[in-house]
Order: sequence, then C-alpha cells, then structure tokens
Amino acid sequence: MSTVINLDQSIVFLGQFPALTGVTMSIDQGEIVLIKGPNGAGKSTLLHLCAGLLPMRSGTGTVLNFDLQRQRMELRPHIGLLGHRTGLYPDLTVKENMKFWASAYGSNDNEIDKAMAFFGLSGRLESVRSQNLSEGQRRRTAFALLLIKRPSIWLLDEPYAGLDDNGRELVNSCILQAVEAGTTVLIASHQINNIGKSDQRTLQVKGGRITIEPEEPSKGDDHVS
Amino acid sequence: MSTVINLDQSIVFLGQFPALTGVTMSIDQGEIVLIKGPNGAGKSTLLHLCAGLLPMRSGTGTVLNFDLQRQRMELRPHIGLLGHRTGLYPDLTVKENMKFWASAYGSNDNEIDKAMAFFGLSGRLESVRSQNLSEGQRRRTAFALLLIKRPSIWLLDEPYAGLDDNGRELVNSCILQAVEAGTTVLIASHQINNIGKSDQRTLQVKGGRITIEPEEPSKGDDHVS
Amino acid sequence: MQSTEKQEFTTSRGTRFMGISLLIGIPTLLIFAFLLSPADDNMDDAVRLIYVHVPMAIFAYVAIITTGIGSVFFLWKKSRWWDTVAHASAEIGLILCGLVLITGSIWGRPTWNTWWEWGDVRLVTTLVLFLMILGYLALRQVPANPEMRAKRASVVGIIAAVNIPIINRSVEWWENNTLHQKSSLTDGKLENLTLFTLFLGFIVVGISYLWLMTHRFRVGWMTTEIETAGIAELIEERLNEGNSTVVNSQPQQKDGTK
Amino acid sequence: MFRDAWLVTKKDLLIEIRSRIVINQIAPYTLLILVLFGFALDADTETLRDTGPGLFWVSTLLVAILAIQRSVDIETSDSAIDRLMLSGISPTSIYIGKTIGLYIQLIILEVMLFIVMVVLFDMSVESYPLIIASAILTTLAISSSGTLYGVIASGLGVRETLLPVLFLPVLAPAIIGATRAFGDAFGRVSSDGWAWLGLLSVIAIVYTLVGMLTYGNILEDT
Amino acid sequence: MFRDAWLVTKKDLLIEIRSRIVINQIAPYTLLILVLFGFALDADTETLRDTGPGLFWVSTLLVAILAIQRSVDIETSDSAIDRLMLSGISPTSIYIGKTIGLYIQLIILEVMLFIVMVVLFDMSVESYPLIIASAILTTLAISSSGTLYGVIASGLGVRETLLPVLFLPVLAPAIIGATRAFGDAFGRVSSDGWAWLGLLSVIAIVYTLVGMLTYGNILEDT
Ligand code: HEM
Ligand SMILES: Nc1ncnc2c1ncn2[C@@H]1O[C@H](COP(=O)(O)OP(=O)(O)OP(=O)(O)O)[C@@H](O)[C@H]1O
Ligand SMILES: Nc1ncnc2c1ncn2[C@@H]1O[C@H](COP(=O)(O)OP(=O)(O)OP(=O)(O)O)[C@@H](O)[C@H]1O
Ligand SMILES: [Mg+2]
Ligand SMILES: [Mg+2]
Repeated sequence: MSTVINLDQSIVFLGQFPALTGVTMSIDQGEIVLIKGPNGAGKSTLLHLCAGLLPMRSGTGTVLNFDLQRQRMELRPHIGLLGHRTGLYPDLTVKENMKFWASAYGSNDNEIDKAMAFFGLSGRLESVRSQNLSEGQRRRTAFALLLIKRPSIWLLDEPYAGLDDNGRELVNSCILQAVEAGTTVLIASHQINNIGKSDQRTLQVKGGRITIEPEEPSKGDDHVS
Repeated sequence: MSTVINLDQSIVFLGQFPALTGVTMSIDQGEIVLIKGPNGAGKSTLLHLCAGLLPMRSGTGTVLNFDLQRQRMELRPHIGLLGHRTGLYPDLTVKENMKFWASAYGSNDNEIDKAMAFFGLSGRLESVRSQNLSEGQRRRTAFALLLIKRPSIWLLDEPYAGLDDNGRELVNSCILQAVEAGTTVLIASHQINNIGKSDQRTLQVKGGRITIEPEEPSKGDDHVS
Repeated sequence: MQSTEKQEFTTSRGTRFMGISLLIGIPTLLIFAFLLSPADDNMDDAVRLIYVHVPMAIFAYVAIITTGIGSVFFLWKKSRWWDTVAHASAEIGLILCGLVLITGSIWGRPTWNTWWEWGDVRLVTTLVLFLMILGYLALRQVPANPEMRAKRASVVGIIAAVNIPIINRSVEWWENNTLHQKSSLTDGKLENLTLFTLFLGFIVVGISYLWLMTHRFRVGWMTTEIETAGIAELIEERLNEGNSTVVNSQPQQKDGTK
Repeated sequence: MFRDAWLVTKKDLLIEIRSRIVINQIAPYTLLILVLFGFALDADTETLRDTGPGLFWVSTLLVAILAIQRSVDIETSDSAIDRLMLSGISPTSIYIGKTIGLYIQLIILEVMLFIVMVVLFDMSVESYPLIIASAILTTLAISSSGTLYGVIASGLGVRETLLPVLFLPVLAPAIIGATRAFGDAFGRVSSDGWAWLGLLSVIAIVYTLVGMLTYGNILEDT
Repeated sequence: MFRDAWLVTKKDLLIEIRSRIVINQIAPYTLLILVLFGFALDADTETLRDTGPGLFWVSTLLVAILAIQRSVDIETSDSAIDRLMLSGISPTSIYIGKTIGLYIQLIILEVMLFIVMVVLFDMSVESYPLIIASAILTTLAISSSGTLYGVIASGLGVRETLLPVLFLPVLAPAIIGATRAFGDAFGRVSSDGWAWLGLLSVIAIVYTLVGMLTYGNILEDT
C-alpha cells in the first residue's frame, strides 16, 4: 500500500522549545497507529505537524504526497484533526455549528442528520449552545464534525477523553469503519492500548522523538525508528 | 462516621434547563464515591452543587454542615474541586500559579515543592507558562494545586483525563492517602470503575437524578436513592 | 556572506572602504555646510540643516521601501536573507526617520517659531511613518516562533512601504495647509554651491545607510546563526528530559532511547 | 470563493447576533464618547461642531479596535481556528468573509454614531452623498486592514496591546482624509471633500489587496 | 482581608507584566490617540487645547475598558474564577484586590497620557493639586465601578443586558466632573474645579462601597 505519512528527522519548535527533536516515521494508507508516550512527550505536537499546522524547523516530511515544508496549505483540507480542545463556536448551537462546517466541507443535510443521530445529538441538544454542553457532549459534537468532513487522514488526540462507555464504542466503530474505507487513523491516547483491530501499530514517543518501534511490525515494511 | 454531604430532592437549573432533577444522597466522611453516568447526566453539575458553586432551585442540602441554601460562601474554602477545565492563569508560569494559590491557601513553600516534585513538575516545567504546557502537564498542575490546599472534600471531575499511566497512579495514590487522613472523595469518571479500594461506593446518575444505589452498600447506612 | 561565517566581526573590505569614505565625507560635508555654502536670504544660517535633513528624509524612504521589497521577497522565496535585509533596513529607517523629525524640529524653531505644528501635513505624516516603523520593530521583538514572527512582520513591512507614496504625496493633497517647504529642489532656485553641498549630503547619508545596512545585516545574520547553533544543545536537553521522565515513572526500564 | 466568504460572514454575524457583544458592550461606548465631548466642550457649540468629524472617526476607529479583537477572539478562544484552517476554505475567502462581517458591524455602529452626533451636536449635513461615499470607503479601509492586523497581532502571547500599536498608524492617513471629507460634507471646512475620496479609495483598495494576498501567509503558520 | 486583597493585586499585576500590557506598549497607544486627534482637529491649537481635558478622560476611559475586560478575562478564560471562589479569599478582598490592580494600571497610564498631552498639545497647567486630586478620585471611581461592572458583564450571574444600563449612567457624571476639573486646572474653563471634587469624591466612595457590598452577592451565584 502507499505511504501516506513520511517524516524524516523532523524537528519542530514551539516558541523556543524543541517539542519534536527529530521524528522519523512512515505510515501506510489504512493503518491504525496508536501513539503512546508520557505527558509532554510531543504527541499532540506530532499530530499538529502531520496536519500541516506547524512549521518544521528542519527535516523533511510528506503527508498524502504534499510536502510539509511547502504545501501545507494544500494538505490541510484532507486532514481531520480532533484536538484536546473541541474548537466549537460557543455561542452557536450544536446544529448551527454542524451546519456551518457542513457547508464549508460541502456536506449535505442528510449527512449532518446522520452524524448527529449517530452520536446522540439529535433532539433537544440540537438547539443547545455549545458553551452549555457537557464535556462529553462537546466531544461528541467534535467527532460528528469529523464524520461529515470525510478526510483521508484522521488525527485523534485523546479522542476518548470525557466520553462515556457508549461514546467510546461509537468512536471505535467509526474508526474501524473509516479504516475499512481506506482512511488512515492516528490516535494519541493514554486511555486505550488497542482498539480491537489486530493490525494496529503502536509508536512510542518520548522526549520529542519516536523511541521504540513496536515488536509486532504490521506489514513487514521498514518503519525505521 | 459523620455525614459530610447530604442532599434531599435537590433541583438545580442551568439557565432554563433542569440539570439536576431531584438528587437525594448522603455521603459519609472518608468515603470514596464514584459517580458514573452517561454524558450530560449531570455529574459535573452535581459536583458543582456540592462545592457550593451553584444555587439550588429547590430541595435542601448540607455539606460539612453548611446549608447549601444559605451558607455557600462559608462552605467553599473547605472544598477542593478539579473540574473539566484546569483554571490556571495561562500567562503565569507553573511555579507562579502554585505560589499565588499557596499564599491564598496559606500553604508554605515546602508544600509547593513537594507537590510539584510529586507530580513531576519540578525543573524545566517550573518556569514554563501554563498556556504552553501539554494537556497532561496542565492537569498535573491542577492536581498539585489541590494537594497544597488540603480541603476536607475532594470533588474530582474526570481527574484522569489526559494523564499518562504514571500520572494516573500518582492521582490514585494521592486519593488513597487523602482518604486515610479522613478526606471524603467524590470522583466522576468514565475512565475507571474502581480505584483499588474495596469500600468505595458507586452512584449512578441519569437524567439529573441518582438512579441506582450500588448493590454493595459500604457501611450499612440508609443511603436512600 | 560566506565571509561572515568565518569572521568574528562584521567588518569586511567593502565596509572598511565605506567607513573610510565616511571618515572623509562627513568632515567635508561639515566644512561645506558651515563654511563654504552661503546663508539663505530668508532662512539665514538655519538653512544649513537642509544638507542633512533632506537626504535623511529621502533615505528614510529608501530604507522603508527596502524593507517592503525584502518583505515581499521573503514571503515569495521564503529566504532568510531577505528577511534579515528587511529587518536591518527597518531599524536604520527608524533612526533616519527619527533624525528627520529632530532636525526638522530644530529647524522649525527659528524658521516657523515653533517646534511642532499639528496642522502641518508633512510633519504629521512623517511622525506616522515613524510610528509605523516602531510598530514593525515591536512586532519583531515579540518572543514567538521566529518563522511565524518573520511572516507577520513582512506583512507589516509591506503595508508600511505602500504607505510611503501616500505619505510623500500628502503635501500635494493637503496643499492648503502646510508650513513645510514644498519641493525647493525642483524649483531650480538654489545656488550652485548650495546645490553641491546638498548633493554631497546625499552621498554621505547614502553611504552611511549602506554602511549601517551591511553591518546591521551581518549582525542579524549572525544572530540567527547563533540561534541555529544552539538548537543541537536544546535538543540534547530535551532528549535527556525524555529519559529522566522515563526513569522517574518506570524505574525498571533501563533503555529509553534507540 | 465568494460562497465560502459569505459563509464566514454569515457565521460571524450570527455569532454576533447571539452574543451581542458588539452591540451591547461596544456600541454604548461610542455614545458615551459623544456625550462626554458634548459636556466637555459645552460652552461653545461651534467648537463642538468643528470637532464633530474628527470625533466621529476617532471614536469609530477606537471602537473598531474592540470589534476587531472580538472578531479574532471568535476564532481563537477555543482554537476553532485550527478547524477553520483545515476546512478547505481558502485563506482569501476567510479574509474576505471576516472583512465583510466586520464591515457590516462597523457600518451599523457608524450609522448609530452618526445619528446621535447629528442630534446631540445639532449639526447640519450639506452633502449626504459625500458622507456616504467617504464612510463606505473609509470603513472598507478600516475593516480590511483591521482583519489583517487582528490576526497578525493574535496568538503571539502579547494579547491586545500590539494591535493598536500596529493598526493606528496604518490607518492614520485614511482617518485624516475621512475627517476632511466629513468636514466638507458638514460644511465646516472649505476644502473640496470629493478630492479626498481619491486618497480614500487608493488606501481602501491597496489594503484590501495586500490583505487578500498575504492573509494566507500568516494563516500558514498561525 | 487586606493581605488577601494585596495577593490578588500582585497576581493581576504580575499577569499584566507577563502578558505585556506594560508601559512601553501602552505608551504608543495613548500617544496615537492624541496624534490622531491632534491631526483630526488640525488647524487650530486653541480648539485642541480646549478639547484636551475631554480627550484625556475619554482616552482613559477607553483604555480602562480594555483593562477591565482583561481583568475579567484573566479569571474567566479558563474558569480560574471557580478556584478563586473556592479559595477562601473573601469576595470583598477579591474586589478590593482587583480594584487596586486596575487602579495602579490606570494611574500609570494616565501619567503617561498626561505627559504626552501636555507636551504635544503644548498645554500649561495652572493647578497641579487640582489635577492630582481629581485624577485620583476619578480613577478610583472608574476602577471600582469597572471591577464590579466587569464581573456583571461577563455573564456571571446577572444577565448581560444590564451592563450598559448600569455602567454608563454610573460613570458619565464622574467623567464629566473630571473633565471640568481638568478644564479648570488647565485654565481652559472658568468654572471652579475644586467644586467638582466634591462630586467626584461622593461618586468614588459610593461606588467603592457598593462594590464591596455587592460583589459577594454576584460571585455567590457565579
Ligand atoms: C519636525 C519637522 C519636520 C519634519 C518631520 C520634516 C520632514 C521632511 C520630510 C519627510 C522631507 C522629505 C520630503 C520629500 O522630499 O518628499 C522634508 C524635506 C524638506 N524639509 Fe522638512 N521636515 C520638518 C521641518 C522642516 C523645516 C522646519 C524646514 C525649513 C524651514 C524644512 C525644510 C525642508 C525642505 C526644504 C525639504 C526639501 C523639500 C523638497 O525639496 O522636496 N523641514 N522634510
Ligand atoms: N513555549 C514553550 N516553552 C517551553 N516548553 C514548551 C513550550 N511550548 C510547548 N512546550 C513543551 O512542549 C511539549 C509539548 O508537548 P505536547 O503537547 O505535544 O505533549 P503531549 O505528548 O501531547 O502530552 P499530553 O499527553 O500531556 O497531551 C510539552 O512538554 C510542553 O511543556
Ligand atoms: N443553558 C442550558 N440549556 C440547555 N441545556 C443545558 C444548559 N446548560 C446545561 N445544559 C445541559 O445540562 C447538562 C449538564 O450536564 P453535566 O455537565 O453535569 O453533565 P456530565 O454528567 O458532567 O456529563 P459529561 O460526562 O459529558 O461530563 C447537559 O446535558 C447539558 O446539555
Ligand atoms: Mg497532548
Ligand atoms: Mg462533566
């Protein structure tokens, strides 16, 4: 399968701090990659880099064949990122948030309804302003937004935080379904060790660098550490 | 043992919405109570009510013998609340945040150092502004602040979210130690089902009300549902 | 530029030549300005300030336009060279612009009988330009990601540069209301010696600009160089931090890296 | 492109309608400024009327700074900006959209301010077309450069202060021109107000173009 | 109580220093307001000098709004307010602390503004004691009512529509009084400036008292 993410010695600075100190990794299409590592290791930074939201200080990288030094703008529309913060407009209702992004993504009403129903956001919650949602409801909304975007790569940063058991199952089933359809999924999470699919990979991030390749290499490729 | 939290038919409105629809519960000193329930059930609201941060629409309640209708101001200093948001000052460094609250609580420098070292915040992180911390580091700081306050009741809302394995263990050991010393701990979390102590209780919240009392009543009291 | 990598100082043959020309040029200018050129009929000795005032005004414009060009090329080519040029030129522009304000005020005291006149367009627009550069440099001082800062500063630099024509033409537009001199150069009323001294002034200020530019550029370049050199150290520190975290949290694990 | 821009505009306006920050919190200050000046200068209403045009534009500009900050806050407060940048809406559309959103809000504020001023200061208008034309152009200059500078000054950890420092000098020429044009329209000065429209259009167009061309570069590194 | 208040003040000031709303950034801002205004009124420096006192207080008020918003944002942005309310610091101390923090910032700002104005507009002061006394009282009125108003406006508790209703009538008399007092101190109007100090002290004291007494009630219901 084709490689969708390829980083070589990527160094990223946040302010004066080297948050990533030379990351080398390559990820194939359709993989599920679990990113583990202690707090402050650089997981979120890595995901933001892959989304094209951070400039690389040095190193090279391509995501979906877009160069991370020069083509970040072109890359971004193909990425779905769920960060620590949900990025909803607090003054708009759930439905209004959905509608705005749906028209930005070019999704139709039907997709909105389906995504909202899927995450249990239909009915009363539709017209609640997102600032009044509970933590879990807010994350459900963020996930519903990811669904209607249909990006080629999902970058999930602690996707389970704040979700109840039911929510976690929904997320898992989404992920598995998306991967079936050829989406690549990167998950940074402290909460889970596997999401119920055998050929997932685990990367360990520590001190801004990938330290240990998993013992169970998924597809015999040379995913150099 | 004495009852520290006692709610009777408490109804709480957030805006026009009845977030709590009549909660009746009583919790003894030194208990660990796990609050479970689906997203939006009212767990966070319940904790805020117990902290004296929300007005009751009807019903009665006492926390630490302070009346929730009339003595919320007096109650608050005895409460330690860890909410979904960490409530740090983003422009101040970790150390400065700690110092400010320490002097508000009357804690000394020694306590600050101990709490920070315990949560792995010593060294470089001391002088990082809290807006630049990673999610987990931010929550560690929030927990360190809880430690230096030494309140009689701990209300923890998703305390594990964003923490790595090590962080979770640290939190657990804090909790157990605090309970030893007579602190009462309420935890709302989707992430765990027990924290490794046998006599914890679990309350189920649904639709703004406590629905099921646990089958293993901890001390034979009549915790009416 | 290769030379800067080897050298300790920001001097080179070119700048030394310029420095020497200035050593000769400045006294010559002073001699011409104060001794040889005649006093003006109605402005008296105060006219002598024109020999620095006007060239500095023109080169302040040149400096800011250079900043603008550097900014455009930086956004286009993403090359640090252009960014350093833009930054260096803006700093010198600020100095020149400040000197124009000061010499102008000093000049105004005897000729218009006031240090400052709010109604005067030239004065106010020059002040506005000064403030624009001040803003640009304030932005450059912000502690943030250097790349991000450079991009934002470039936009501000471009905006400042496109304002130059507006500010410069303002005298024509605001005509009804200015104390300030209108183009006396183009009137052709100046005496020969005056004209020559003014010309000399242009050359001296021009060389000063180039000389300051080269030095300031090299300082800027070396600063980034030093910052780059520090990266390895920072990264080393960060990696160790990763290891120490490992040691703290999982004492049984021996090998963190590799 | 314009469809996307309009989406952004609609969203910004909807948020404003919901939160009513500009209308409820910012607008009252403009009124306060006028009232204060009315009192401060009371003695002599001719002076007051002379200051009218300048006062109008200075207060508009100061209020614009607040509105610009709000327009940036909408995106950055819960990092909605990340999603916006990943959305596929081109930076130019975002720029245009946010500029129009700001424009509409400012125009509404100006209308209010204008009415209050005319009533309070008892001013008489000689040329409405001139008023309208210069207001349209100046507001365009303010909102196009404001949208650009708002994002330049944001996310640097420096907060509000950088914005006025960068923004006010850039707008000074436009404000001066607008003041003169208004002065003529109110019959307070004898200059030819229409001549100023040339300057105003140049500024408005140049700033809008620079904004459209460079906004993407800034968003690239957020 | 005062120890706690001082803690809060120190914290607010530290945050301001960190987030760099410091002297060197405010200076250009105030300077710009004056420059713009100076040019907008153009021609006639007598008019400029007449407007000086009004301009001074209007700009102070505008910057005060930014400072007030910031002072509230500090607490609400990541719900630090919850922790503050649970901290055991009494609401009165919080109120006093935040008021003093705001006060100190405003006074620094006013001193700068004053110097710039006197220099730029070439104004001559006839009575420094009057200037100082009225500045102290008016600033107290602004910061005490501003702290109170800020927390009301932030949507904590009372509905936000109350805010213009509350704040404007509350401050307008103080600003008018201050403008008159300054006008006299600069020798621009013939009224007796000291007479206005009476009004200013009443306002300052009343607002401070009201703030101290009601702040707790507002915080109680968050
Ligand atoms: C603070 C006060 C002043 C400022 C900011 C100022 C600024 C400037 C600037 C920016 C220029 C360049 C204009 C151009 O050529 O495009 C200039 C030129 C000039 N200034 Fe001043 N000036 C000031 C005071 C004065 C005074 C007091 C005088 C003499 C009475 C004066 C005489 C001139 C002359 C003769 C030129 C050359 C004009 C030309 O040939 O185009 N300036 N000044
Ligand atoms: N401006 C800064 N100055 C110093 N350190 C910084 C700065 N910005 C970020 N950092 C550091 O960079 C790291 C960022 O890590 P990142 O957010 O990617 O961690 P993470 O692996 O996602 O952690 P978590 O599990 O807690 O979410 C943190 O250690 C943080 O302290
Ligand atoms: N102004 C409002 N209008 C309508 N509904 C509201 C309003 N404010 C709060 N709510 C609702 O009240 C409930 C608050 O629940 P709360 O935050 O206590 O949930 P929770 O149990 O903590 O959930 P989670 O597990 O997601 O954190 C949510 O269902 C939310 O939608
Ligand atoms: Mg993270
Ligand atoms: Mg909750």
